[in-house]
Amino acid sequence: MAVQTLDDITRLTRRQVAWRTAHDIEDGWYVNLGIGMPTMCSNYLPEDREIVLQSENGVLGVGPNPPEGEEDPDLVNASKQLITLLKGGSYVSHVDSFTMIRGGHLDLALLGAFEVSEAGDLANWTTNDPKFPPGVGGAMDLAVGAKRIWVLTEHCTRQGEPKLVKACTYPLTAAGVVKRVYTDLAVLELGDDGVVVLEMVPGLTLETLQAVTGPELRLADDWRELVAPEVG
Amino acid sequence: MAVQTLDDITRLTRRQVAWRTAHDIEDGWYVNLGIGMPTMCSNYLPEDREIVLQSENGVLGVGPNPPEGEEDPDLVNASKQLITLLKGGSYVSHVDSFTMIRGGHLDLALLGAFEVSEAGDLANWTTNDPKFPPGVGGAMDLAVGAKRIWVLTEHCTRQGEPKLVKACTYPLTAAGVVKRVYTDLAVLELGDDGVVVLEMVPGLTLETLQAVTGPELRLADDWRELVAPEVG
Amino acid sequence: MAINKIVETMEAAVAGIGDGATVLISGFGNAGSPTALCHALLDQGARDLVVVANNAGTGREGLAALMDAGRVRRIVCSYPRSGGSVVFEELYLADKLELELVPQGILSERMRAAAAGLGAIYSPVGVGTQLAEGKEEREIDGKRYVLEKPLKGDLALVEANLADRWGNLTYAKSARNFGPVMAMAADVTVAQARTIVGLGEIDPEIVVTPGIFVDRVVHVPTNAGGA
Amino acid sequence: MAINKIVETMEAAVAGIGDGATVLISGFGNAGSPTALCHALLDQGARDLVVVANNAGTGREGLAALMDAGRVRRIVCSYPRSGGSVVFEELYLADKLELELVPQGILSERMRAAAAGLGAIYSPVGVGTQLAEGKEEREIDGKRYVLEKPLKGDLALVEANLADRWGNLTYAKSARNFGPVMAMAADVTVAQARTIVGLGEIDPEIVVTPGIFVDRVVHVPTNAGGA
Repeated sequence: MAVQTLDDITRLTRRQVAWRTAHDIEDGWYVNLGIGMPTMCSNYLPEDREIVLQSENGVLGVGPNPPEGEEDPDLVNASKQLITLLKGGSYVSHVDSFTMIRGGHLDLALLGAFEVSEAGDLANWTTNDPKFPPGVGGAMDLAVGAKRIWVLTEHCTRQGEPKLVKACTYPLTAAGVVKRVYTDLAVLELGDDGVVVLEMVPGLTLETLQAVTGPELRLADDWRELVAPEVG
Repeated sequence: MAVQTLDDITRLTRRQVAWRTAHDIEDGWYVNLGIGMPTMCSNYLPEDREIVLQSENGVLGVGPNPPEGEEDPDLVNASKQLITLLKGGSYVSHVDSFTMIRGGHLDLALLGAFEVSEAGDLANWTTNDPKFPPGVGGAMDLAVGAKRIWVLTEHCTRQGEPKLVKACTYPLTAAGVVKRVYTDLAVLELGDDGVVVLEMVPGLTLETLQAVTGPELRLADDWRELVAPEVG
Repeated sequence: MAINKIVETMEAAVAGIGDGATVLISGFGNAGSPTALCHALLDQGARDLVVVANNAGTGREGLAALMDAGRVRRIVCSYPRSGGSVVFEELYLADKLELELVPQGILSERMRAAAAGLGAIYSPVGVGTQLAEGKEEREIDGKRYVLEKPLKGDLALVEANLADRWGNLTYAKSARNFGPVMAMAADVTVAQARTIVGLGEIDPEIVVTPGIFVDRVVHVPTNAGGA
Repeated sequence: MAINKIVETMEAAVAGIGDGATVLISGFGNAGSPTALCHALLDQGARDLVVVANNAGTGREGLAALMDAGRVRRIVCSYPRSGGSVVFEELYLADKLELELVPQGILSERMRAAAAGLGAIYSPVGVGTQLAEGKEEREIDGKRYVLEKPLKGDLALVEANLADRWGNLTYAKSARNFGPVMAMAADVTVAQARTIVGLGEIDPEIVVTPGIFVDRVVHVPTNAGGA
């Protein structure tokens, strides 16, 4: 039997990673969604849960995208996308918004990453490429302030290199903060037991996943298949 | 001719001291009034000036006392007296109120005093008497935060001792902050030139005033009589 | 499921508070004092409390009742003695209550530091005075400051005007005072609200304390300045 | 006499700003950007400015226009590069603009520290990272913090919704963002307001920025998200 390669595997789409993550957000949580895949999670929150989304520019209770013709340029999220406000939502100043964030009042922040280390170190703000002026935004505040940090990311870079590494090579956003990583191949938990695989996409073996992952992986006893529906 | 004594002199009433002080508050100033004589100044603000009174519990734009029957227990000043709010006034949180105070946003704070030293040191919060539990309130914040500190006080203690002293004997509220003192005998300015008498009540001589004042006094070239009307 | 922070009884409002808790109690004099919640805490029975409040209670109601029953070990406040603070004065002079006196603006600023996740702040207030004794002092850009530590509550009790099931709050006039900062600075924040309204009935522009800072809301129809 | 902070011209709104001034400019992306005031500052002519803003402008309008005209020496911001930040990118890559990158929450927190008269704050953000290099680090109660200095403006330009002659302001939805803290943190604060109302027409409970923090108000009827 030939050795499995990733070419044999159907990866999740970015939307499916967002869908999968959204289903782990618990009822009643206050959650900040970072730019990119994290923001996409807002489309897939389970309807039987009331989850309050915070946007660091000063919106608590972010609602779905506005219907065409009802966009309001005064109502944007931190990605500068046009949004709506849920009933029960409120507008707050930037200082009060980051009081929520830094003061430990958010249950969860979902962030993107260039790299995550096995110790939970996060690098997501700069590659030190002189051609790209750096931008940090609220990432460092969120990374140290929220009660939980989960990362959504492709499992590998475009060059096929692992993004989950033994030690970050890019400048850190914060050390030891990431507790969970959702990728297009797996759901992984970072903790005292090292990196534990909770879920893998159908057909993927631990060996194949290990080959594109820096730290040593351990399969959870109760691991499951990571199956996501087609989501639009 | 007999030597003048204070018994020969008509002192200002507390209301007159408040009246006199109020007339030095400039148009457009933001002003905090401490407990006691300072609070009485609100009754004597010149009508041709728009002066915004701040109360540190969180009211900007304090108005006159409410008419009988229209008192609102939710609307009090820092002395816990029932007040009203002027048009243009607003309610703010305690933190925002002290942001105004500590951040140098008030033009003036009027305070009472146990003692004021010639260097402008202020002692107004405790006499260290074990029978009287100390209370500081907002005095220390106001003393270091407002752009100007003026003190309203009787010139002497009940025992006839000077309250304007060479060096404070009571615990300090703040060092070097008092710029002007309004008493029932005089208006005095504290500065690099020492203590300068700007005004004295009719008939009072510098010698008599000096006898009840700790630091050496100098009479301003343009000193005036301190005359206040009967005020109710 | 829906978020519903409204509890039906005073008992539920203060359930689970342990002995030794630090309790932030809003109000400036009577305005904004959560009197009913203080009595609920009295009934609940927690002892050895550290109370943070601007004043030390008046009469024998509310905070004063808690102190009178011997439940308060220490009070952190700016102005304990005022008209009617009889219980405080009795206990203090009998050496039965510890007092930590804090300049009023630093009282709220230290709570804000806790709310905002700061480790400490350099304050210009009280430098060189008796109240700064034992505190680290430092000169920054030519001015002297003292180091002040965050002040965090296990519990905050606040008095609000409107509230909804998400815990959004507004306040009534100067009864706002310490409510917003205390709500942000405690692990568990409980609001007694004069009126409960439906979700969405509070204009999102006028919410003063967003629900994220509030854990429980209980309806206490009248307050009338804390009385 | 009456307090009247309303000025009739854009010229009067930004009069007296000197070269080298530190200018706080509100807005998050386009929402809340005081575009008209930026153009007034361009016309006014001040040079060598230090600008504090969350983003570094988009297109060639507003803040971007100021930068494009070579008036900005240094920008202090959290997220300079975003859709349409063409002027910033040109200047930065040509080494014609200094960049001080600050974590977003610390940007507003440092301005708040200035507004509140604090000497410095210990922040948990960025500890051990490139952005904390050269900053004093300290352990407090088992957690590491970096010392952050206050960030004060000579001038703040903010975009408001309602304003009155005392300078009381409200904001429009998420256009609030940096307006309140910047208004508090500058020596001179100028607001462009979409609607000027009579004194007393803004409910005292919903004033977001009290007039004490505002020096001048100029009427700029439409904003439409900064465009």
